[in-house]
Amino acid sequence: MNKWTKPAAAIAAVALVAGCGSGTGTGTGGSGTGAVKASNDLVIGRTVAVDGMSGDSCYGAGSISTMPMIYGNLLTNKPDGSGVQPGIAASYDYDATARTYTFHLREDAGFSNGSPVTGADVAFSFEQWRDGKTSGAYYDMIKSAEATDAHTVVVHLTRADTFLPALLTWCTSTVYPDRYAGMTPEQFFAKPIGAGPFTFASWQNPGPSETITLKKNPHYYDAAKGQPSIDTVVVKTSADASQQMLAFQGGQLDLIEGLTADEGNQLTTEQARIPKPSQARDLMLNSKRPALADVNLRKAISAAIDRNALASVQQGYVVPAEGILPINVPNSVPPTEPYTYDLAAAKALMAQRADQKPVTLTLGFEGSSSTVKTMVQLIRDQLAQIGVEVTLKPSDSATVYSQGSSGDFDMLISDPSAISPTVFDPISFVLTAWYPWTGADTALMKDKFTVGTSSTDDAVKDAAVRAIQDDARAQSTVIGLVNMSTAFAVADYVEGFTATPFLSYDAAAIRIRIRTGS
Amino acid sequence: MVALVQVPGRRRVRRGSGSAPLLTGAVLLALLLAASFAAGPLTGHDPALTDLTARFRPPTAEHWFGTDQLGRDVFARVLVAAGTDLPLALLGAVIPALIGIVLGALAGYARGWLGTAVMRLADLIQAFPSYILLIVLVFLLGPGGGSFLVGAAVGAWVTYARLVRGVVLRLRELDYVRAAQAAGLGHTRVLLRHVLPNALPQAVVYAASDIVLALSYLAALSYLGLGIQAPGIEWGQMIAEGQPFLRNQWWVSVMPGLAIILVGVAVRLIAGGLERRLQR
Amino acid sequence: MTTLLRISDLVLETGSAEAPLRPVSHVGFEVSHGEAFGLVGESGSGKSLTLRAVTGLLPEGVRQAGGTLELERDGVLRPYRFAEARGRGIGMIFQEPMTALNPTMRVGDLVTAGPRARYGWSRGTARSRALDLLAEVGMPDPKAQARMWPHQLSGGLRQRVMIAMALATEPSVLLCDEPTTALDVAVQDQILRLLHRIRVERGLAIVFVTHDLGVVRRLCDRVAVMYAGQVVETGRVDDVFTRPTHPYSAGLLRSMPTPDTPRDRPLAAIPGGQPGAGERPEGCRFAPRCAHALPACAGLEHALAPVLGSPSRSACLRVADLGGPPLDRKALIV
Amino acid sequence: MTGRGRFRFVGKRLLQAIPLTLVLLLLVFAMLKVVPGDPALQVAGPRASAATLEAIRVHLGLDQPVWLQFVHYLGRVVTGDLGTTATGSTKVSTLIASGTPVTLVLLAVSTVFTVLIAGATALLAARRPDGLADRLINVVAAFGVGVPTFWLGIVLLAGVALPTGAFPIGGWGDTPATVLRAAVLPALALSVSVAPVLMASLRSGIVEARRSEYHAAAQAAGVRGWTLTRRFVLRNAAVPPVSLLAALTTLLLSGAVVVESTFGLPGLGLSLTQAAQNRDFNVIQGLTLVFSLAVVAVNLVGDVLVALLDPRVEV
Repeated sequence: MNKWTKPAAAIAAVALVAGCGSGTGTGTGGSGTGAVKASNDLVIGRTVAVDGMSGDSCYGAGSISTMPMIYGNLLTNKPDGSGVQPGIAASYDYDATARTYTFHLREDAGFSNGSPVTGADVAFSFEQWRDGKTSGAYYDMIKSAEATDAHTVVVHLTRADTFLPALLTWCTSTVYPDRYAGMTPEQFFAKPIGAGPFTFASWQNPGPSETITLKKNPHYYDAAKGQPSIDTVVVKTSADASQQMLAFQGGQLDLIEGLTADEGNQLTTEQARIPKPSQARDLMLNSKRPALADVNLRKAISAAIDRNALASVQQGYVVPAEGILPINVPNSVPPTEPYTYDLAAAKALMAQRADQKPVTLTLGFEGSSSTVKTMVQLIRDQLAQIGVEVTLKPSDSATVYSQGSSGDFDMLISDPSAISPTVFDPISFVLTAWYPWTGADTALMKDKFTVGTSSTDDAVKDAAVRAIQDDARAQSTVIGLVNMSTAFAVADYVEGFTATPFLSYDAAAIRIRIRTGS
Repeated sequence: MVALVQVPGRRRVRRGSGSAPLLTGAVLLALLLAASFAAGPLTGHDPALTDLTARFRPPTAEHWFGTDQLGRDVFARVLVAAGTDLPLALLGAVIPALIGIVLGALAGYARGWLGTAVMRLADLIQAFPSYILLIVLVFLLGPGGGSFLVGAAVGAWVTYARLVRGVVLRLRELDYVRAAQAAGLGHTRVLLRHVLPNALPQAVVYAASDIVLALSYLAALSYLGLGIQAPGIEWGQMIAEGQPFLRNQWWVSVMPGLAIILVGVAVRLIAGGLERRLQR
Repeated sequence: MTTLLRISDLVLETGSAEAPLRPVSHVGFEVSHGEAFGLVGESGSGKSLTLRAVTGLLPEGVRQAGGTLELERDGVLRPYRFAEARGRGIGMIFQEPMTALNPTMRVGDLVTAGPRARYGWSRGTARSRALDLLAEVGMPDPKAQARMWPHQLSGGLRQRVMIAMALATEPSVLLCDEPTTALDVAVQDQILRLLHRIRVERGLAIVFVTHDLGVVRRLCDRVAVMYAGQVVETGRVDDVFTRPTHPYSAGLLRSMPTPDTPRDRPLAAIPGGQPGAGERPEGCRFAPRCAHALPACAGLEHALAPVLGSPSRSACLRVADLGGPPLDRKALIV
Repeated sequence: MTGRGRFRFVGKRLLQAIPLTLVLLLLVFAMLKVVPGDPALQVAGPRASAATLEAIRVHLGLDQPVWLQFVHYLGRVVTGDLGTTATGSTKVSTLIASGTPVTLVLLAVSTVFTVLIAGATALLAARRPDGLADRLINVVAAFGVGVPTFWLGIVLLAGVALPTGAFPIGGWGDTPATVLRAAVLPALALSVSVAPVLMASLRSGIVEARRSEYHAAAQAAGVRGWTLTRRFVLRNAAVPPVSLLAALTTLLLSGAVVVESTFGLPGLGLSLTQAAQNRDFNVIQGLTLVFSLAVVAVNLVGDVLVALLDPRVEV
């Protein structure tokens, strides 16, 4: 017998023990009704990091769903996307001629530090929104805001505006305590205090693989109704959607935001919650680039894209786009002439270009989603048919944004999604971002936006929207591709979840069936 | 890439010519490479052709490795990808080997500042983990096969240079090399006649492990979107694309992974066989 | 004097099981308490392998295929287990102190590693015992040298460390595998004196494996001469050296170097070379080189047998009729 | 080697590392000059006016001679100022500070796995060189080197983490227990490719030690059992692998970059990958510096360790 056997066996045994680890997942996973979870914690997975804790910098899907959880809004979206409903504000009055809004706050709304939400807090918040460096432009109609009493705020506008109620549901309309509760903005946003259903607890590894932990806010305005029901929300961001899918199937995630067809098709129909498609996906063409300055090329690209094919790989989640704006949103109307796939026309347009040099373009997109990856491959193949060579350039969402804002792109895929129940919401994105980024002429859109948002008449609004759609088709710097549903994966033991079409959802209403007894 | 001094498969030089493993490995690689050029006719499918009506077909007699999310034939794509991966991995090992042999010989013969400079440069290069060096170079030069080759060349020559320099330093003291030099044989001749034969078996072993490493780095880069870009077809990139479907449509990313492993084994066989032959 | 160690019929094999080679075949000898026993022969005769077999430390690929190894315990000879005998009873000194001392251990630790592993000596006990042992083997400054690494010592000191290490478990027999071959002549002498002193002081038995007949002559009481894996002659040193009873022993003695002949001179007195393990002739293995060989020698393997008129035992068939004159005494002066 | 000799040796090696470190810094600094694009524009953002850009240039010292810029760069590095990420949201130093523990834990756990796997298999293989176990282990090791780490990672996630539920599927933990659990599979994926290299070296070291005279001498002197294995085999067999330490570490670091991306571990490697994907220059620059300095440090430690393990090494 050799001397070596014993130590070798001992080491192997240690390796085995170390390799096995112990413990079990947080959830019971499992499928079918009657599934339960061990703890009253909601673990959310998503691929997009938040854009910071300040509402001013909110633009991405991560922030859109997180900000309302922490801060609360004066108004919120109706779950079906048909309009707004009360939030911290129980009601509001609008006087179009006086250009004033009056908000009546709920008396039971409280910040996570225990102080009640007062008119002074809301008035302070309005000023912060208007003065914000990034999103202040959306609030430029606000002249002043004043608290007339502890629970009433009057907002004076520079012009008539019917867009404000929808704007107040946005993640940029975060309600802050007056003067940041005595803190500097840096201190405040490092550990924010809000009136939402949950309280900020920690934010680890800010960035593409961050983890945000939120705790129940006992001072939430619906606390009397038993909301929120969940004790802790943990948001885990990871660039890898397929990995999240595995984690969900393994019971380690209870909810996935931003579910696409590729992942959704691996789930049961109960688990995949698909709202109506109301997220537009557009292709931006940078007309400041020499080749793309030629409108013929831009139109040729539009005509060469087979939107039915793009939609077919994500059946049930995606429909072809008719214009650049999302559908299923109040006042959304298609352009006079919807997009058509016409290869011959596209080739003819290519021939009409002033400069007949071969075209090579980069296509930037957010690379964490497999459905986007599939889509861009199809676009590349389709554009190859008219002799446009496309180089794919994936990055993360923050980088896509900075490429867009710095004009560092040829073509960029982006989603001017509706996040509130009015089509003027995506129009405002396009107006302040997409159009300037691509070098498009914003004059008509600006005009029609003002017309549409100062009117209460749906016919006027519809006409303005149609004009905007037609203008977009004519300029072709922003091209509609598809309309998508941003779906959610929801574990069987999660109750009270309603998938809204606008990326955010009412986390306060979510309940978890937990294991009772031992 | 760093060739490590000890690699499994190296140490054991058994009796025998090594022909059988050498042949097996070489035939495997040759077949794979040949098939990559004829992937279309061989499989009956265009590797680039998307067919949205034939998405996610499981492996069948029609589609040996199934089809992917765009209805493309995975077998045809795995074969075509061999035409991308194999030459790049091979060059990613051979180029640095050649550079390293030349620089190592230079450092060995030229005492003084030149030799010192080469060795200091080697120290510097070795301060970077090879894969990180690769990422940085790809970052500076942009993604693609060319950047990969530059990165491989910059990172992996050091091992060969050290090896050859060591042999040169040892041999230059030996009488027969002195005699050869005295007899008017140039440095090149001495290098070819006396140094290379001494350094070759080990260089071959290094190169073999470098090929495997180069392949896995190339695949890793492409997997992360920093290597071969679509429409180029590459195994790592295929694995990345198939990853979302791993649970239900496993073949999309498992097959290219197996191909990488197959190449690793084939290279190991060749290296083992060659080494046995060279050491006889 | 009673027998301490008895080796009988030792067979060592290498190679495949189907066609084994036997570097050592049917070797036997006895060592008594306090006796110095020499095992001489040329390199390749199997003497070192035999010694290794006694401790069970055969090199890889060599296996013991037969034989009995016995050690005295409580007055009775009994077969022993190697692992037991190594720590209690048998000690061994190796030829190359440079390679036989673990380079990664300090001298002090090395000396007592055996008893520490075996008897669980405390660090303190081990340290003081190590100093005693180092002093016993004549290290000039045990305290300082205990803290040194083997590579920092001279060859002679290293061999002293080796001896101290072997003595640490209080053996009753010390196996010495050419303990002075690797050393300078002057140092050789010191080490031999040391071994002699220790033997006397401790009442140790010593088995000396060497090709240096001078050493045997000087130190040993009895000797066995090995040739091609066999013992060809054994007897008291005085007898064998004055009246060898085997032609090989006689040749060996004739070729014995005087102090001024080079050390590794071949055996000029005997033509030819020792056959390897694979090329051994039938019958007497020395016969092809033997001036006195008869046809019968090639056919018969002759076992060690008593010699008429001599206390030695010889494996030569012709021992009776050869007899032979005594050797020239001059050749034996060292 | 005496205590003072060791001290002097470490000091000497430290001194030798200084010029290398300076050259590394110079090289990383030079990256800034090679990359196309205006650093001032990166700081100021795309909408900055020409005057702002000029002011920033002066502020950054870009109007000064290059050598002075390098001195300033050194100053910033020493004070830990490595700039911000491209989107300006995070300091690179913060990113490094938050990623370093993750990468270190991953490396530590993989090292433990690598040593355990390599140690156990090497001992097993060395029992009978060229025996069945040895050959089998050699074949498995060849596979281990050839399996792409990221692919193995995916397979482990889908094939182990999902069915067992014992490990988090991607992501990191926040308590020691959850962190360790999160590190197990990535470390395993990493070890599979690195362990064979260590195993081969360890195995030959063990075989050599077991064939050595000092091993036989120790046995003859009664040393046996674990003492024999530990002090006369493993200790000696550890010398060649420790001299491989630097090479192994660079291999582990390289692997960590891949594995962190596969498993979504928020370490330095994931930051590097994401920075490369997003062309985030400051992050790449800062991380390159961190990684290369780490390798220099490991080299230093490796040399010192070899000297400690093998007293024969020249000081």
